[in-house]
Amino acid sequence: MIPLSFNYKKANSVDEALSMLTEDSKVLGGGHSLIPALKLRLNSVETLVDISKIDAIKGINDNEKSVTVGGGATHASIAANSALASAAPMMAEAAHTIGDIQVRNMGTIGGSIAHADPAADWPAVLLAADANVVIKNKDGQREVDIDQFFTGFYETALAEGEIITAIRIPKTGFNSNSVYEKFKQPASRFAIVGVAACGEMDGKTPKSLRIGITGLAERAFRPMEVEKALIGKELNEANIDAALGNIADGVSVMADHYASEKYRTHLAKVYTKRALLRLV
Amino acid sequence: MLVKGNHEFNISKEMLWSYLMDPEVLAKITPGISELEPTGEDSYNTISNMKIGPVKGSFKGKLNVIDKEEPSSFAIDMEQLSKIGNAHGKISMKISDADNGSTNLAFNGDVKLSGMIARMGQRVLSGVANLIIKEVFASLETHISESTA
Amino acid sequence: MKHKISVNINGKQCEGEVEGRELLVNFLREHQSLTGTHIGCDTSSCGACTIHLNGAATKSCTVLAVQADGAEVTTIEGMATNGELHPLQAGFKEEHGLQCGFCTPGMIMTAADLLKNNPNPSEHEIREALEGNICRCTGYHNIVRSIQHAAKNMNGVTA
Amino acid sequence: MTNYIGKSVKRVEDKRFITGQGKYTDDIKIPGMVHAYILRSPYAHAHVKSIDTAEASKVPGVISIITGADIPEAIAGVPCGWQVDFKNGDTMKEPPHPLLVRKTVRHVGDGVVLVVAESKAIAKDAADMIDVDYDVLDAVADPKAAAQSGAPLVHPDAPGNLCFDWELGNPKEEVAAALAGAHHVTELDFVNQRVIPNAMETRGVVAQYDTAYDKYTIYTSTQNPHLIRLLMCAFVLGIPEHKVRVVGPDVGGGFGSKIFHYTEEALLVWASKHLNLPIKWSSDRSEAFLTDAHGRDHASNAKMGFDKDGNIVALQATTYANLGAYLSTFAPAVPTYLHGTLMQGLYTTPKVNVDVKGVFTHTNAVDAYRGAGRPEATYLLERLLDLGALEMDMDPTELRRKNFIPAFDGVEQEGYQTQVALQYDSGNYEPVLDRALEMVGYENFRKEQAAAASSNKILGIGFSTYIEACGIAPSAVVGALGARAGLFESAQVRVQPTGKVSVYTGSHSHGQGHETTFAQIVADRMGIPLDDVEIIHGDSDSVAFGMGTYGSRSLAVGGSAIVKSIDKVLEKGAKVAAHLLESSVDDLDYADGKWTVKGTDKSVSFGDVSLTAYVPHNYPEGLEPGLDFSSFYDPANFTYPFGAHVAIVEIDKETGAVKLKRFIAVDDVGNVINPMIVDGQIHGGLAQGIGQAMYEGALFDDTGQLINGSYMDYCMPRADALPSFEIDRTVTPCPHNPLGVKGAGEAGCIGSTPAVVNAVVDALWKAGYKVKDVPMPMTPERVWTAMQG
Repeated sequence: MIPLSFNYKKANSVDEALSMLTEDSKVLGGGHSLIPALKLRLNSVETLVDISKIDAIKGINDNEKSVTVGGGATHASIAANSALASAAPMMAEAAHTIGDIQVRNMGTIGGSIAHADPAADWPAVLLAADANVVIKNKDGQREVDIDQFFTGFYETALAEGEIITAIRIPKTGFNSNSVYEKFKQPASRFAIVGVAACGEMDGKTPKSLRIGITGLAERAFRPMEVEKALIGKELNEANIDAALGNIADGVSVMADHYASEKYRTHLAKVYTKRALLRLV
Repeated sequence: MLVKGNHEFNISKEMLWSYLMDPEVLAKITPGISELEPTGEDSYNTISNMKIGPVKGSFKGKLNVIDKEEPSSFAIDMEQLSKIGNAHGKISMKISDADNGSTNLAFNGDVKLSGMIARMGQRVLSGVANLIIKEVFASLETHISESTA
Repeated sequence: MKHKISVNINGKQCEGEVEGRELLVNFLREHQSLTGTHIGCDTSSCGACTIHLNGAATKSCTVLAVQADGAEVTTIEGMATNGELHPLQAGFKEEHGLQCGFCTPGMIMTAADLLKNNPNPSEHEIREALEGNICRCTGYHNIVRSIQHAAKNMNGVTA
Repeated sequence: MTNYIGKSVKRVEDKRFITGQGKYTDDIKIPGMVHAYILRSPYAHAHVKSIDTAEASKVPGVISIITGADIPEAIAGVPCGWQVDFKNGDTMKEPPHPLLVRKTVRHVGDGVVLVVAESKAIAKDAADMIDVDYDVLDAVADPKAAAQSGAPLVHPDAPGNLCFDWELGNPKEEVAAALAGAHHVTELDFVNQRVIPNAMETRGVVAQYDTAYDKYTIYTSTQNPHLIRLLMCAFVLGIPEHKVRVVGPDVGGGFGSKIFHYTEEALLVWASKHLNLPIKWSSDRSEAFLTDAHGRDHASNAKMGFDKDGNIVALQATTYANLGAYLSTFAPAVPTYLHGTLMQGLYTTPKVNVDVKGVFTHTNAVDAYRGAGRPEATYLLERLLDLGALEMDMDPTELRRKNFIPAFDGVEQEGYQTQVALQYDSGNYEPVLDRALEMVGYENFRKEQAAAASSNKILGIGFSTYIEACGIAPSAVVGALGARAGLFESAQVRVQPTGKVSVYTGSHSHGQGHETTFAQIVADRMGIPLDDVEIIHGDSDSVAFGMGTYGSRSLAVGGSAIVKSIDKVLEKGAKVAAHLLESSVDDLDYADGKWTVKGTDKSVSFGDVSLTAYVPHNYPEGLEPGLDFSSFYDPANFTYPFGAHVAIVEIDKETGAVKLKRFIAVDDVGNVINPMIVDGQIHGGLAQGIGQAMYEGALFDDTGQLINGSYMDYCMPRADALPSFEIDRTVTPCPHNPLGVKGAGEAGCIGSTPAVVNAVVDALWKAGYKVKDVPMPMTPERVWTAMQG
């Protein structure tokens, strides 16, 4: 397996990378989504701009109000980070479930969310975390609210010629009480359903609640009605069951030979319930 | 890959029919099509570029409009070939009256995939189908609103 | 266009000229004749090609050779030192952790990464750590034993 | 005294594998070697209208582009090595299998164009530029659908897509009558789904033609070098066998899929002479999914009748077996003589009838995969037994005990004659079940299960007591059953002058550890150190002949051939020793590597005798010099391992996810030479059998596309999916081979699959769901759906 020919360009800084990007180029981060597609020749590219050597975007910085995770931070480094472990424990929990050791050592969070695979783990987690995506382009820098970031099937708010340099995870009462529950497709290790949940609790009752679901639909999303129905209500089986009825409202549920629409939807309910019960 | 969907348009059946029978419109609303070259009545050669998530391919193919029953139904018979795989399929279109004077377009078909995309793409096929349907309706809406504006 | 690269492989500086699209695993196998690193799949799933890139277990089929420019690479050929088997290599032999041997180099390289970060893994942790490596011969039973054997020896306790 | 036999000697072959020095086919480089890529059909059924190679041939580095039309008509397709006849005596349909298609492609992956270039990347780049114009035709992938009238035909001369329609056992009417009179009949429709062997090393071939010697050398990842040579020379290319060297170097697993003679082997050999260049082809994994022979793929209906005490009164099994588009080397044997003959199981069933239709479909070939036919038979029997027990509210272990064939050793008591052609060699079935139950803690488990029945995690236990026929050989028997080759084995024991021993075996090791096990036998029998023995295999230029490794035959047949040669060496050695000791052969004892005159301390060592044989200055008159013997061993019967497997599962009621909590296997594989290696074989077999039950299965759509053709979709068990196995064994020696061994390679795979499915059905049934079957692989969704009623 060998890709079609392309030009390889190594960038030493984000600015250099931005200057190298052209219409038919792609950014090479960890490469664990892109390289397999290129090898199978399901995808081809004229120029590959390698940002995997830019140290400036690999770090994880603990700031006063947020933890800033570099776009080039690997899943492994996120899993091992102590600041995130206390600010948003679901980050480490989710990181541990991505791919395998080797994939976690190379794959990056920025690459993953730019790719926006509908069954990837990070989108669900970042939606729950109320993260912000820091994006650089030739004109400067912008921040996109995660709720506006995943726009469709493999589609994001990232425009051509832009690079994700960081993700900000706010330090909040809800993020510090957060979990990730995943039902794995056993061959690919992607999520058939993955549910990230976080909430600031008053006893057994959430004062705030955010849920991110991946794998179920063509993009990761927040089941807003479920969140709304449960804020201020005790998180017990009966209340959760009552709230889960419309978990898939407004999204088109995916199906494959591992999980039909009906079963996937059922799994989403089971896993959301499991995640929510762990918040208590 | 089952392709099924419907959408209501705020124009008459006849208007919708005439849009759909216009090769230029057809080219515009079919995802990825960059060229639609008539080869006979209701027959076209097509060139299209698809870029969905990790997959990108250039397809060459044929598209025939068949089983025409003006203004209520027709079908598209198509064959799209590429190095990453091929798509053969027939999609039936039904145009019917809906409430408040609008018109319903329903389509239903099965697109058979072969080659690498058939082997590798199963995990996300239903997403692809939904995306294509969405794009078709959205571009048709855009076209209608542009031409009626 | 060809790229000149220089990679430290198993402690030795190796130079080469590669196309941008060339994969690290091909560079190792074809240019350097280090055929101990194997190719078992096309989808980064099987782990047969696992090597260490700057000390971390990595699937060399999913890294471009040019990306390894300036890096340190360890392959299965570099695991034994001065003719002395690495404890994992010894463990695999001692506990019959291999049959056809094809997945073995990748298994050993992944296990080495595990033991570096977790010198005393439980059986459960070992099995989880191997999720990126497929073996079709052993049913993993003796691979787990082999890694346990090595862990004991590396911690200074004889198995 | 034995120093090695019965001991877990560490493997001598491991050193090269753990240090990265194994030499697999893709590791082989020959100076001047070029690379091949095969452009394959994306369609399951189509006519090739035209092939345009103009652009491709302009790619720098392309050496040659070859289509089916370029291959001489005189070159036949690859042949089938086994003939099965219709019930009415007609010969099976045997359509040609060309090296590259000329007109019609019959499965996705059928080879259309061979591109040879300076590198694989260039060959692939060029192949991407070839335009093949296809006329796409309707296809059929399912064996039952293919047998219906009106189904698209795979071959015009095989009406109804029927390759053969075959029957074995008691007359159908007798079986039907017995079933009609039964107290209870358990009936199930089964799909034993298609699985993909997925040896971790994909197949590859390196072919070289040497003009100086007019000789071909072929490296191929095969289990069976001599048979490949024979088939290729005699039936495909018509090249002289003595001018062809076939080497099966280190081979990264086979599991059956590398037994067969594949088109790529003959194609590369032909092209290497045609272009006068050494050529390598190595399969990508995506390509392997489409071109390696697959396994299983049966659709069956079976009925088992019981009397009111639970005694089995009759069994009727009807099967549609998918053979794929072309007949692979052993394909017809698998659903017939390796399947129908096992339908007696280890029970005294008085009436058995098996009806099998072999069906062509537009899919790649189906042939032997670990167990080959025996897992399918065992699955059917053991599922019916456990289900019958549930339906009759009997204990599944008691039901089995009631029906076990009583113990027989094959010496004092005769072998057991079944209703389906076989005579079992020796068997003692209760002890394996007893031991398994003891290991499980059966009574305790049933209590735990009852306690968990109303919880969210329900428990189940499943049993499988199996027998298999392996040590695939007796030439006369397999010949009568349709094999077109003898299935003996050869061995040469060549003693070097210094007493070191080189052993040439026709068996082939691709993970089984022959280099160790065989050396243990030689070292023990000859009383010499293990280090003094070298086992050589896999090279047709060194090994006289061989029938390869499959059907758990290496030790029982190949090992026995070695024993025969050792006996000859020692017999001649004794003559030399007698001469040196000035004694008579009858007065000598041989032990610990020396001949001793009985009752004295006068002795001569094996090394001295060896040297004398090659430096025969002081030598028995009339005796030839040298110490080197070949043997061909053709056994009297198959061997019949058996065992009891038990699975314990936990099902998450909310999701249907099944967790295999424990797996207990007690097997009887006869005498054991190396327990460590036998355990390893059992472990590996279990993983594959469990894999079929829980994870694996090729999926074809209705146009014949394989839709899960990568490791992202086709799931094999990974380490975190399996428990540590709990295994033990009993020993019932095989009475008819000198080692008393039966074979261990397939046992794990044969027994385990039904045990796991039975455990899931047991869990559901005992928790109140009257579910008779969950189709394999038992994905969470399938289990969950079964619970929804």
